[in-house]
Amino acid sequence: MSTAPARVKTLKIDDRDVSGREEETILDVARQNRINIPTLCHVPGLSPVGSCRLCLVEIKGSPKLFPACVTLVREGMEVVTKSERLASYRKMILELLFSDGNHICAVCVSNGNCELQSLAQNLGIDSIRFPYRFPKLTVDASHQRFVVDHNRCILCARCVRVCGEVEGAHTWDLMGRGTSMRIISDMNEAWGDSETCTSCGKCVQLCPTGALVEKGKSVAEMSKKKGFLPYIVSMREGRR
Amino acid sequence: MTPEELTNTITTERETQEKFKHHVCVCVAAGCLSSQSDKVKAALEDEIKRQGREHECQIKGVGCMGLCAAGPLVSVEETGTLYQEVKPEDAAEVVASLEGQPVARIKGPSEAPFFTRQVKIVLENCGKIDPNRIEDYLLSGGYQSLTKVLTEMTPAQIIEEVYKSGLRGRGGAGYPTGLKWSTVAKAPGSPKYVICNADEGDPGAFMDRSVLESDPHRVLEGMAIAAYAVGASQGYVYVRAEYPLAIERLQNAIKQARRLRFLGIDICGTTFNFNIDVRLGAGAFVCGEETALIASVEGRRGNPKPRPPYPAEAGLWGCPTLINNVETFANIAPIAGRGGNWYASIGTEKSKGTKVFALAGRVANTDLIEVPMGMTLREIVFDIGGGIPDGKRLKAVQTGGPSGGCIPEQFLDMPVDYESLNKLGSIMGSGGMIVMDETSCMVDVAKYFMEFCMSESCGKCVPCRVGTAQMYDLLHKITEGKAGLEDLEMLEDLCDLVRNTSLCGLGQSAPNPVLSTLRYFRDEYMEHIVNKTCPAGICKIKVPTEVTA
Amino acid sequence: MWTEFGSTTPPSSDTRWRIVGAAMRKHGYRPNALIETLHTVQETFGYLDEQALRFVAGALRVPLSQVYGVATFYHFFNLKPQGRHTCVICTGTACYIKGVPAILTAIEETYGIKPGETTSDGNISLVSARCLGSCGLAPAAVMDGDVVGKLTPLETVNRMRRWTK
Amino acid sequence: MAKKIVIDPLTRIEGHGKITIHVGDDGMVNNAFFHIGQVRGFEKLCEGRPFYEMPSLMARICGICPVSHLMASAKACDALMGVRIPEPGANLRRIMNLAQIIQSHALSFFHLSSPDLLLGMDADPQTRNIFGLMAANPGVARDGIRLRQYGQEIVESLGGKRIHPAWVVPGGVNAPLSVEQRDRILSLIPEGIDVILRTLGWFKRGLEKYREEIRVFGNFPTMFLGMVSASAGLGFYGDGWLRIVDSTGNIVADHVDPRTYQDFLGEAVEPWTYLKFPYYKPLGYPEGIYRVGPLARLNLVNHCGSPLADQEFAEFRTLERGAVLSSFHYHYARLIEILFCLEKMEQLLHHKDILSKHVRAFAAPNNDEGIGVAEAPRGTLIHHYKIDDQGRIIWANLIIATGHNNLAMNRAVLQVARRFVDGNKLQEGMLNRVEAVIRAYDPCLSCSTHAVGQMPLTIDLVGPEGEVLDQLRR
Repeated sequence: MSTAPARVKTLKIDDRDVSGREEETILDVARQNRINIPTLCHVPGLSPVGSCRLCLVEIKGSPKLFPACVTLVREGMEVVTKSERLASYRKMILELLFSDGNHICAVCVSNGNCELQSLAQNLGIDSIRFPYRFPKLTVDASHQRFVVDHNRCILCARCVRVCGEVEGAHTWDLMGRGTSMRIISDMNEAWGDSETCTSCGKCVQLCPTGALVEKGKSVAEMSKKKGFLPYIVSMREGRR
Repeated sequence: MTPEELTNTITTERETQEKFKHHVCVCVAAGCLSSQSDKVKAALEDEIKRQGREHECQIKGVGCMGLCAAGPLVSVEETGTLYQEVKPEDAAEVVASLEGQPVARIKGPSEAPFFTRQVKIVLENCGKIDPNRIEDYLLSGGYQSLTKVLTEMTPAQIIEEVYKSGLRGRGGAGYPTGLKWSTVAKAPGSPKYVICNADEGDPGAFMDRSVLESDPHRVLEGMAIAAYAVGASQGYVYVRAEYPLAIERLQNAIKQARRLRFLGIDICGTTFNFNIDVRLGAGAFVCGEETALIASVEGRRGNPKPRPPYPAEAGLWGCPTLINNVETFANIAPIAGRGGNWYASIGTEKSKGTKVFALAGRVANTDLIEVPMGMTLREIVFDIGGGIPDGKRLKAVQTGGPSGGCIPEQFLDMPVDYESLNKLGSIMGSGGMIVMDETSCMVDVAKYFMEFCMSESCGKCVPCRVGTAQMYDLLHKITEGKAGLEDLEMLEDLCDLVRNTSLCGLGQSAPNPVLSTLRYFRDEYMEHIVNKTCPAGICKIKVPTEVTA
Repeated sequence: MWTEFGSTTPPSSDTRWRIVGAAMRKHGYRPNALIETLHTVQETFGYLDEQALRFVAGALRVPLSQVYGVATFYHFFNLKPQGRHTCVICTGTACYIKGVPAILTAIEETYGIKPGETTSDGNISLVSARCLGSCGLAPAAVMDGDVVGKLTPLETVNRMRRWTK
Repeated sequence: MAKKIVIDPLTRIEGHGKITIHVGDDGMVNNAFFHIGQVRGFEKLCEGRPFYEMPSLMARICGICPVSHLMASAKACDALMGVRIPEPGANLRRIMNLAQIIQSHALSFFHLSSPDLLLGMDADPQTRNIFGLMAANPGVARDGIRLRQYGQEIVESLGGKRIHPAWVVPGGVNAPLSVEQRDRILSLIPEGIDVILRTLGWFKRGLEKYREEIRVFGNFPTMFLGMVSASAGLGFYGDGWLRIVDSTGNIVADHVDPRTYQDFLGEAVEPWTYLKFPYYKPLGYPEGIYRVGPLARLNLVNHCGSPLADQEFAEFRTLERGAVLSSFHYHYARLIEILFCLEKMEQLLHHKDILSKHVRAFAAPNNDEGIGVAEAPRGTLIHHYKIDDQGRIIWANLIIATGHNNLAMNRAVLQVARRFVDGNKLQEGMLNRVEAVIRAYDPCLSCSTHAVGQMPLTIDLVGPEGEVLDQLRR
């Protein structure tokens, strides 16, 4: 790593003059300036994947859209995070997610503490225009402390990343592809039979929906703690 | 191998071959093999032995001659006679006629526009040389470009030649090859890698397969030149596991090239080192996407990553990586040998050189062809392809596979180049060209491609994973006659979403077959939706039984 | 079933493991040789069973879930044994346009199997391929390794009948 | 001329149902049926779900009595966990249950039935509803609306949400009661008692007007079934025992463990309705007819268990020598139960441990089968679950109050139709009485069919050949 001081870039986000270091993303700088850009797959401290596409923003001068979570700031860049076009895309993407799983908030343990739900509320989604696909998915409650409900999984892979990158167990991964993609523990066996799972619960706490939850939580009782991740990450950096 | 050694080897080979009075070539590429060309070859060999003419007749297994549908194909080098649909029983007659008149019964069309209108650069050796023998490749001028580049040119000079040639990536998007090379060359970091994308995933495309089966050394030579140009020492050919023959010949070619020091260390007597390994794909179309391909070469799930960073800067294992496809690399040796200006003299202003197409579907000659850029679709389909069989009318030509579109009859006179195809809502793609006549339902075709995209979607990003599934469901609903106009509106909205928000090229282009059929064949959609009929009679629409009052 | 992680000792005395071992050794037991190794396992054993996946995971030091994830991502890999005979039907565009749907319907009506399925007696597996690259011969199929082209529904089923005698 | 009269959709009841009245050539009623045309869905829906989601999931069966399902379901889950829940938790559940009975009974009596009682069975159907009542008798309408609000407000303040509270959980409740909550609820009770006493007053004074309806509104001998409290008083939370009495008021079975319901309750199926017919096994089908709900409960208990309600109870029991048989008196019993609920709630809120923080027991499932029983406003409610070794539901059976009353409702419809319906000159008021008897049972059809949502009901007039001659939809 070079020891040269990072260069600072100045840019505009939503017509506000802001600045960021050259290795920072649009999302980093926006958050520092309390500009809210929605995202479901991104968690600071985990490698970015750019898969949920909710953080897409416009950059003046380009017809393309850019994922704010992986696009680095550039000098003179003019970023638009809110527009009618973006709002309509974000809504449709959320509607697609709702149509693809079996998300019934009213009976969900994460009701009221769900990132998918609150994003939908923020974007004013009150109905889903796409037909529900009603995949027949299972609930795995074999783990002593946790449950995975594939019906509520949006495949953001936060669990996969935190387990591999932070806990180091790599119990989770994704199997299959396309609409048949699922999260799996070890060799697609019951979570409770996993020999690699340390039961640390990081995956559960980072899951944005009610897909990974603590056992025994009743409806709307599952609220998650996310503060541990920045803590672990900063403690590790401090130790270096 | 030094230039002197090379010359000696060629001379020896030429003398060996010239001992034969007759050279009979039997196609042993996959197309003809599937119609038992290997048995034909064996029968010819037996026949020659039987007649005791082993010393004057050579039977040579060669690569694809193009007319795959008419296989097995046999050609006689000296007379240029081409035989088609040859059976082992024909062997005696063919051998007997070597001195006299050709066997009229199985004689193929050697003077037809099919041959005369083509310009062969990539395919120049295909059907002429034995893909299993490096000597045959050397005799036809093989590895001379590499020798020349390594001994006479600097990396910057060869990049300049490629730049001048105007060659654009033959895998799909048509990115200028010279620019790509110079980016990798300039990128900081080492080692650098060269990858040949031979994961020809487009259904209806088999150009890369034919080249690998017929002339594998040409690809290796192109890769080695590229490696020299960008400063790489390791290369990979990422090839579909579904092409066992191509893999076998490729691996054989690598072994031979190593033996003669066209690969390995101290190549051509210089200090340049470059190795090539084969990596097998495993049935994932998305791995045609550069970042997904890299993930696959690294042994992981073929999930694409957002770009930037581009592979040219951070590719395989985070190192600068050059990725070109088979056809692009196959163009390199001729460009290096004859110069960029020569190549640029072929084709149109913005699309230089030639393009190989796999012409298939409802067309008389379903073949592999190579034509100069700018030839019109009409010339391709009607002159080279021989038109539509059974007196049917052409309806559309699909180019670019699942990422492309359907071009209707009224645009047949447009020149085929990157820009024109884009303007029509399609893409050049890797070169699949499927001809459709009135028996094809365009909604059904759109559904076919959407099914493809849906099941080939890696599933990583939401718009592609779920959007393609929803679009497929909607198209299915339309073909069942159950859709309303609001479904069409939803379909168009989804096209817009998936195209603009998907992570990689697969998703971004997945709506193209729908958009282009909607653009040119909207009336067919309306027939399904409003009148509940399928004009082509493909879709099984159940008419609800009338309820008698 | 738990193979000791990192162990390069094969799970059984089956001599075919030597082929797999050699393939891994050739790649220096590097984790990135996973796909190449899986190809070797499938070529050797016909499919990827759990035992093999666990062994490969351990020997290449790739997490179990990642091995499973890779094996299921690529459609070329089979996690179940295939039938004694295999019919690979090409569903490429050219073949589709020239009538593959009718061929698949005929096979389903005769043997009750769809692409990806094996007859209940384990005799025939039906597989669909994205494109065999034999578009000139459309509609095409690979029947027990032989490419056959210009098929009709009747001819396809007739060829398969020879396997059931 | 023979006819079949179909009332479809039935109005002012909860859910979707249909009544078919068959009339002969003479215009006389031959037969009558009460159908449910909706499929049961919930038992299938919950398969594969973790058991601790059941209370909230089951509460979705019904928008009117979600709390009853919460209670029965949570108790079934307690049984799966094998825990005895802390007493303060049980008391808090009881309070919520009582509040919900108040609001449900108020809805049934004031909103659905009092227009018939105050405006007359033959009044113009356009105004014979809560709005007409508001114009004609604003005091009563206001009382009804207020009383229902009390119930809703209490449920809401306890559970956080009016309709589908998630506060009741397996093992107890998920938050203790605050002082503010307790005081707020207590402050509502006196006015509620005023309202219900006032209502009882005018209702009893008006009974004379409905002598004929009382005589034929499902007035026939049946048994009565329900849970009684440990002291044989009213016990809605259902932790006492089951008692069954016959039409003369004699106890047929007592101290019955409700978990053995399968031993003495059978379920018969008829092809013309989705609603099953539970019957008392020892007597067989259809002789084993019994009734549940407010009327049944007051016929079963020795006393109510609160001072004012006990006075009213004593008066009620003088209506007849044995059990009170006329289904018209469901209304009467309902009002007394409201009074009891208010008083009982007050008692519980003054309990010394009511503010305790110890309101929930935690446990993994310890049994693979669990049964929970509660008295819903409409009668005994049974939830019965089986789970796999991971705690996922593999089987569920629900017996709902409206189901218990199915046989009795059918017989009541026939009785009323025979008395009032003349197929020769069909009048709206006749059909209204047919509906009114159904309303007396306050059936909850969304519950009993376990269909999601609520739909109305129709009446068909059917001739001997089965042809629909007339249809009534409003």
